[in-house]
Amino acid sequence: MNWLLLMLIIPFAGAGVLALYGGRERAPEVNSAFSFATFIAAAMLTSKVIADGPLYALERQFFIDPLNVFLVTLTAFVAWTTSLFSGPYMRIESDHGKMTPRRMRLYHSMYQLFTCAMLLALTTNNMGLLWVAMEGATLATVLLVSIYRTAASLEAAWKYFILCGVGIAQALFGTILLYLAADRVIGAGTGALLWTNLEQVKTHMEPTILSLAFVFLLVGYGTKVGLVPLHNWLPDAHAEGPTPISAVLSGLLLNVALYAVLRCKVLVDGALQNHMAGNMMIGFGLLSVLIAAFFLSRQKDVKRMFAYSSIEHMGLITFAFGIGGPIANFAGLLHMTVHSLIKSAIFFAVGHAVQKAGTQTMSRITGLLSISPTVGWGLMLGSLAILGMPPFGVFASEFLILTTAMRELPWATPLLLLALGVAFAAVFQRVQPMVFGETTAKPLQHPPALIPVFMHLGLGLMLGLYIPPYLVAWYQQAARMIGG
Amino acid sequence: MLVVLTVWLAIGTFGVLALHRFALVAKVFFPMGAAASLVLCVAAASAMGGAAEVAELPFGLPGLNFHLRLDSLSALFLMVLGGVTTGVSLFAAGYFRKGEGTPPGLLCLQYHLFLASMALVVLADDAYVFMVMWETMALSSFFLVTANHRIAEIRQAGYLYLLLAHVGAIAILLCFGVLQANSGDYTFNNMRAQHLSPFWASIAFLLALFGFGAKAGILPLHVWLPEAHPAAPSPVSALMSGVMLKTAVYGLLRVTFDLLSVQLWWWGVLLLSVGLLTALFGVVFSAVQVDMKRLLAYSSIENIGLIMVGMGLSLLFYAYHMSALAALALAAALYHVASHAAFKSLLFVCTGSVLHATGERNLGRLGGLIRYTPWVAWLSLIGALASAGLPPLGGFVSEWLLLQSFLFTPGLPNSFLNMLIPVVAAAIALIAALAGYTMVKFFGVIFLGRPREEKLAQAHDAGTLEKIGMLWLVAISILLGLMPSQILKAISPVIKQLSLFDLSPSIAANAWWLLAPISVARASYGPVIFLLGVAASCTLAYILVRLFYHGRLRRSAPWDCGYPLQNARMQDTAEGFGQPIRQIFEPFFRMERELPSPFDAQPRYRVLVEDPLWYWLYLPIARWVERISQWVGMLQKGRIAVYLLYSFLTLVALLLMAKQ
Amino acid sequence: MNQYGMLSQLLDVVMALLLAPLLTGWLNQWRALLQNRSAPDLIQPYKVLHKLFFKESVIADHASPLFRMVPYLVFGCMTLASAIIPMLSTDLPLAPAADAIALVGLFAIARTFISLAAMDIGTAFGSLGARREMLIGFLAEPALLTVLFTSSLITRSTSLTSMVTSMSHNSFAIYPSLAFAGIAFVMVSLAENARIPVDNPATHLELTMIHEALILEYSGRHLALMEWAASLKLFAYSCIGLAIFFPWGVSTSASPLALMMALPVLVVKLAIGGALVAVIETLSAKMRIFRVPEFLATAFMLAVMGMLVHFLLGA
Amino acid sequence: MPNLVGQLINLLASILLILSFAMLSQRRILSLIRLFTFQGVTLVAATILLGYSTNQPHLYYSAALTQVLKVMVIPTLLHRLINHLNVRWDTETLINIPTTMMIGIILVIFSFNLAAPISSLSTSIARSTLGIALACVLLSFMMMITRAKAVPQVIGFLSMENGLFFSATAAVYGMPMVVELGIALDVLMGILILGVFMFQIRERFDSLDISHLEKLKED
Repeated sequence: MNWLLLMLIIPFAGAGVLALYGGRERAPEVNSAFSFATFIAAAMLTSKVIADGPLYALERQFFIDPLNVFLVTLTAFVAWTTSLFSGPYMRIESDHGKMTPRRMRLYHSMYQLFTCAMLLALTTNNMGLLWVAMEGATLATVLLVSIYRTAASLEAAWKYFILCGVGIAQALFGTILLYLAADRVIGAGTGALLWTNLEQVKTHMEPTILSLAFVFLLVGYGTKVGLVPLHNWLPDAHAEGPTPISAVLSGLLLNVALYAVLRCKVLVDGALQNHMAGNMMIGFGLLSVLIAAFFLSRQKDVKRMFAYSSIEHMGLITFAFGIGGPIANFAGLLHMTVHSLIKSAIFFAVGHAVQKAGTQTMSRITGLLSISPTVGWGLMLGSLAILGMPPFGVFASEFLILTTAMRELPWATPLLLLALGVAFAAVFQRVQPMVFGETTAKPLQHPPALIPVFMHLGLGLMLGLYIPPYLVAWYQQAARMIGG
Repeated sequence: MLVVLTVWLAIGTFGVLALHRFALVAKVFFPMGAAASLVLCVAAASAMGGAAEVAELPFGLPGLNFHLRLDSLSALFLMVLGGVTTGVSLFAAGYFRKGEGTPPGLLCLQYHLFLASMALVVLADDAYVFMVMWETMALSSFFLVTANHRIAEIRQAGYLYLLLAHVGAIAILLCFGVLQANSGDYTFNNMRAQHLSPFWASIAFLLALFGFGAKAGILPLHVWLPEAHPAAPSPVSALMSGVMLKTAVYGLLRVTFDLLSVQLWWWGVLLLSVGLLTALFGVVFSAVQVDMKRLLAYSSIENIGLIMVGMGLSLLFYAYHMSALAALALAAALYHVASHAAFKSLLFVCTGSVLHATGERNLGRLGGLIRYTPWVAWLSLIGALASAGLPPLGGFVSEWLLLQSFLFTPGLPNSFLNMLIPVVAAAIALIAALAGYTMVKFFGVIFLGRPREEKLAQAHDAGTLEKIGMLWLVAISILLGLMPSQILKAISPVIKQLSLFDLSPSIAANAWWLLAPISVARASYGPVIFLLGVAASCTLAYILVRLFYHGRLRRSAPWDCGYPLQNARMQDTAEGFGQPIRQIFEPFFRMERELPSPFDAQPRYRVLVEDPLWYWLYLPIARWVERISQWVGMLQKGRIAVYLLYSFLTLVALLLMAKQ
Repeated sequence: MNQYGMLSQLLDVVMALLLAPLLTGWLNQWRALLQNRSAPDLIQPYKVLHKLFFKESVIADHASPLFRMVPYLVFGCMTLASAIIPMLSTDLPLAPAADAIALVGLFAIARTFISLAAMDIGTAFGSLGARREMLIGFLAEPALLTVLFTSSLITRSTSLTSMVTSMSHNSFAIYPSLAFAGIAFVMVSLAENARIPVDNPATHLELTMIHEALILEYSGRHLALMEWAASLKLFAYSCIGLAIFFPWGVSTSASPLALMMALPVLVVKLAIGGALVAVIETLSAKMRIFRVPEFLATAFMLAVMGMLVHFLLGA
Repeated sequence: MPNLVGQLINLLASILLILSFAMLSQRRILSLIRLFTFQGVTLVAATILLGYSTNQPHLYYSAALTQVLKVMVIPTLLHRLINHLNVRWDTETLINIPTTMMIGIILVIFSFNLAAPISSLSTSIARSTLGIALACVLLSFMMMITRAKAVPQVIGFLSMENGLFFSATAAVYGMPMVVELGIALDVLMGILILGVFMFQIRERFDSLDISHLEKLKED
């Protein structure tokens, strides 16, 4: 059985089924079931990769290599846990009258479609299809962001749509240029867009074209990554959409976009034989970390704040890949993994906290620990983890990034020190009174699904202390592949 | 060693399982933890001087397991840790009460995690495990500090603490980044092998100084200390002050003496001056405090300053290859590490008992407790005397050694330094004397005189476990005071390891009761004889007075100077006791005073002494951050056209860049 | 160490204990003389001590054991101090137990306990005295240490006996640094021993008293011990000063003959010193309590200057 | 013959550019839609011409797809949309038209300059039009920036898509078919979603003026 195709088909089928029956009472469970099936397929796929190594499917149109295998598993996993969280969460939202059965239908269907698009983007070998899948993921999430139909959510979705649409159009132009360059070496046809083929001939491709192509691709996919100054859609979309969507946006979509950038970077580095791509990424990364840190220190809305935190972390990862080299790349990949685990866990906790307090304004959420210790500890530990407190995995990657930067780019380290300090001060100052102190929140009708929170935190903790050897092997191979 | 750590972690886990079963946690788990501490202390002592033991745990980053290494330096700090925590854990067993903040089981987890992480920091042999444990230590202690998180000040204190700890940790991390010299190998062994240029070595040193300084509380990174210590439960304050600050000392020692292959003389001068300023600042502020735990916190700052002075001096000598003197100064610093750990944790647990007995931290509402809580009072008297640096207790030995190392300065090759060092010695003398002042205030105002509040008469003495804990710490303090030559001989492997000079022959050359690090003719100190001398003359005087005269005694009301309306509130207050210091060191403080006028119907006097650094340094930084984030906020004004313009301009700019 | 050493040690202590009140009496005589008063008896202090020992001791109702303990402790400290200061001979078996720094520590213990005892009663005067005493202490102590540092830098030792030995056996040399140190030492001694201009040992005026405020609550044998300890302190300070600045005449061996020689020399030196103190006391006026820190800070500065001069001039 | 085709294609490219400029300066929504349709027609013509001259059948499919989507479906949808929403009125731009045009000219020069080295590398007979395609993309971008209403912004977006399509066709004779189909699907989905969206926006704000969409910001 071809697990890869199965993994893509299940969510697609799920989207269809849920488009019809997604408004029913048990739909959240069905949604989770589909996600779980996807995850099982992904897990089987992974185990096969562990056993047999990289593999291809459908005439090399799809492939699994060390760079995407862990992302695939991660995506399927987080999509599944988020669907677990989303069940009770959306039920409560319906009880509050924010969701109707029709909207539930749309929500569940788009959720599956979004998963499908992301998995497609990750597994496709075709740079053109990658673009299509990214666009598809955008469209699906636009609908998800606007699902409450409030003024704010519409505005957020509109901005999201326009900004990402324009961005992704740039990426298409970049892809065309890439094709143009490949055309000269490989010849026209589908083969010229296959990443594996491009990778083999990367040193022969025309540097002038590829440097321009990379600019378009970077600006295009970078918009989706949320790099400053292309990030403006991100906080709005995170804050106004349903929390499960914020979780997958932050945890998965940003990763996938960054993954696309990485794929392009490999080709460009091969063609250019200089550090242009890396330098641009360093610039974007630093700018994102710095600006996001200062943005963090002026937030009032909890989801918005964690959205900026995602920008900060994406900046850090981009910075790491910009530096390049085995250690920084390794750290970047690790950071991608851990960030998506932890950040989605935070959003789960935040989601319930917001429901309990009835507001997203942080100053009005207090004392979570006294009303629900699990939500409180989840939020507290998650925030500390995302701020780079060991023994969570974020620290491990920050450790590697900073120590490498200290010798590779010493001038950047004071900026990073400043940004991390400001970010810590900002986030922690706001999270602490939310968790500690006297409470104003009330209990919920449905028991919150907090197992995912601690599952994610547990994994994040594990990655800080122990990384499974095959994961290490993937990271190392991928890091070598990314080069730098 | 690892067994002890595992036991601690296991206790912590059990604690979580028994989340709300208070009796089990307090009466079983904490004493078990104390027993483990004792084992740790003994194990460390046996490892002292032996060959370094290495272990690798299958955790950590790929290619970088957790490397642990137990050498003499680690063993020394583990001994301090084990010794102090034995007492503090016993005390804690009796201290924690039901129903305050964090559930007891969780507290138990955090507490033992804190202990284990401190031990692992000291044992770490690669940068990663060091950093992980360093931050775990900060984190677990943060949760302990904020155990009673319903109080806003405590949250604020915890916040400040964790923030500074984190920023410091990043600096340490960057320091390791320099040390690994781009080799990608984070083991300490590799770092030792790297030869850094003086420039990079200096960067590493400065980063280490900043990072460890933030934890140790050197000026101007001390601000968290006087906030966090009062906020924390007393056993936790005791551990933080007594042990955790020492891990920062350990880190600085490890980096400068062990990992760095180059030492520059100006590092020593820098450390010396920073230490001196810190000590002076700490003691002056400590003298004017009215909150007993804040007073102790500032006193900790002072002592850390003294330790830094010793280290700085040692570094200076070391850089000039005067290893004998370097060894002496280092001995002073290390001795102070141990003695401060003992007496400061003792004092903190004593304040804990006072707090439990009275519910009061403000010196202005205490007094006369020696009559109600004699155990606590007499035991803390020992602590206070040690803290004041009086012979024959532990604090004096280290001050004595420190002053000796100053006085034995033979001409350094730098005439400026030759002038500087005696002045520093004089300043140290001043600091020591001020510490005495502070401790008289501390002890006198809390325990002596008449109770300033009615309710103090109901104060109860410490419980059995608490008493045992305190007695243990007192025993350590006394031992450190009376057995300096034994102890120095025991820790001489550490000194040898760092300064490459062995003090033990010159110590061993004398009788066991005599401490003479160079020779008897130059300087010597025999605390046992000293104590016996005083005790003998006291006893003799007592016996002779009884023999020749009598022992008749009559009690009556004290003399009121003809003013019968005097009451307990008219005793000198803590503010009053600090008044001369406020006057003499006025430029140090930022004061708000409210003086009564002669015409006031109800005269009020109020004085608020604040840390000026807060206003000179921290608030401006906060303001700048706020201002920058205002500017940054302008970037995002909600207009989609502007956002598109950003993308457009970015695109154009990058295209221009790519074209070149 | 030999039996002569033990003998000299014993002699040292006993002589200090016996002569200390005499020095106080001598000083009072001189003061009276200089102030045109008729002087009390030279042995008046002995009479006072005897009378006090004989009297019943009255203590406050709520005085703690600490309060009763302190006189003995202070007395013990002063006794030990006089045991380690080379007064007659430098061959003192106890001397290695405490060098100059430990000696200052010893004085500090005494001061600390006196202050604590004063605070124990909980009257306004006691704590006021304690505060003032500690104020003087924290300024005087570093100054005294610095003075001792200067001489120990010259003699390259902090052991008092070695200092005296090397000072008295060096060929006669003028140390400008010691001049500074000497002035500082005199100022510190005046302050520490509650003499004018810092304190007036003869009044009980609330606004100015320091030492008397501390021992206000003591009576009977306790007061006697305190007074005796105060005389001992004055004696010890004088001997330190003599040992450091005028070490000639102190015997370096413990042979009875040498000790016999040293005793008259010491008595003469003390007599001159006591008279000089009386002269200073008469010439200067009691200063306001707020000026005391300035006075002591000056002493401290002078001492530091002395040390710097030592480094500058190498002498 | 190839020469003539090349010239024709260059002509069509110039028409595209002129249309882009026209759209940049056009205030009326109806005219904008009309111009957009013309753009589509021009694209179709260029694609067919290229397909014919290079004998690449897949370009015909591509042309057909464009015809259906960009000449027929999308303009119809847009027409119905503005009829429903009743927004035929003039739109005001955020920057005045002459300034916009000036900037537009600078952009054109810039993109020619940028594309020149690449065009010389391409084997396509339409290679010299790459600069024009890039200019179209950037001009549409510009248009999106300067418009204050939702519908013109969307048209700008679609016109950018046209520019991209043209560049793909001109430079590399179109993308592989799978990709082409995917892109078309995405565009269609996008426009549908946009339509739904605009109704919702209209419903919420009683206007399609995007200045209403400025509530989410840092304050």
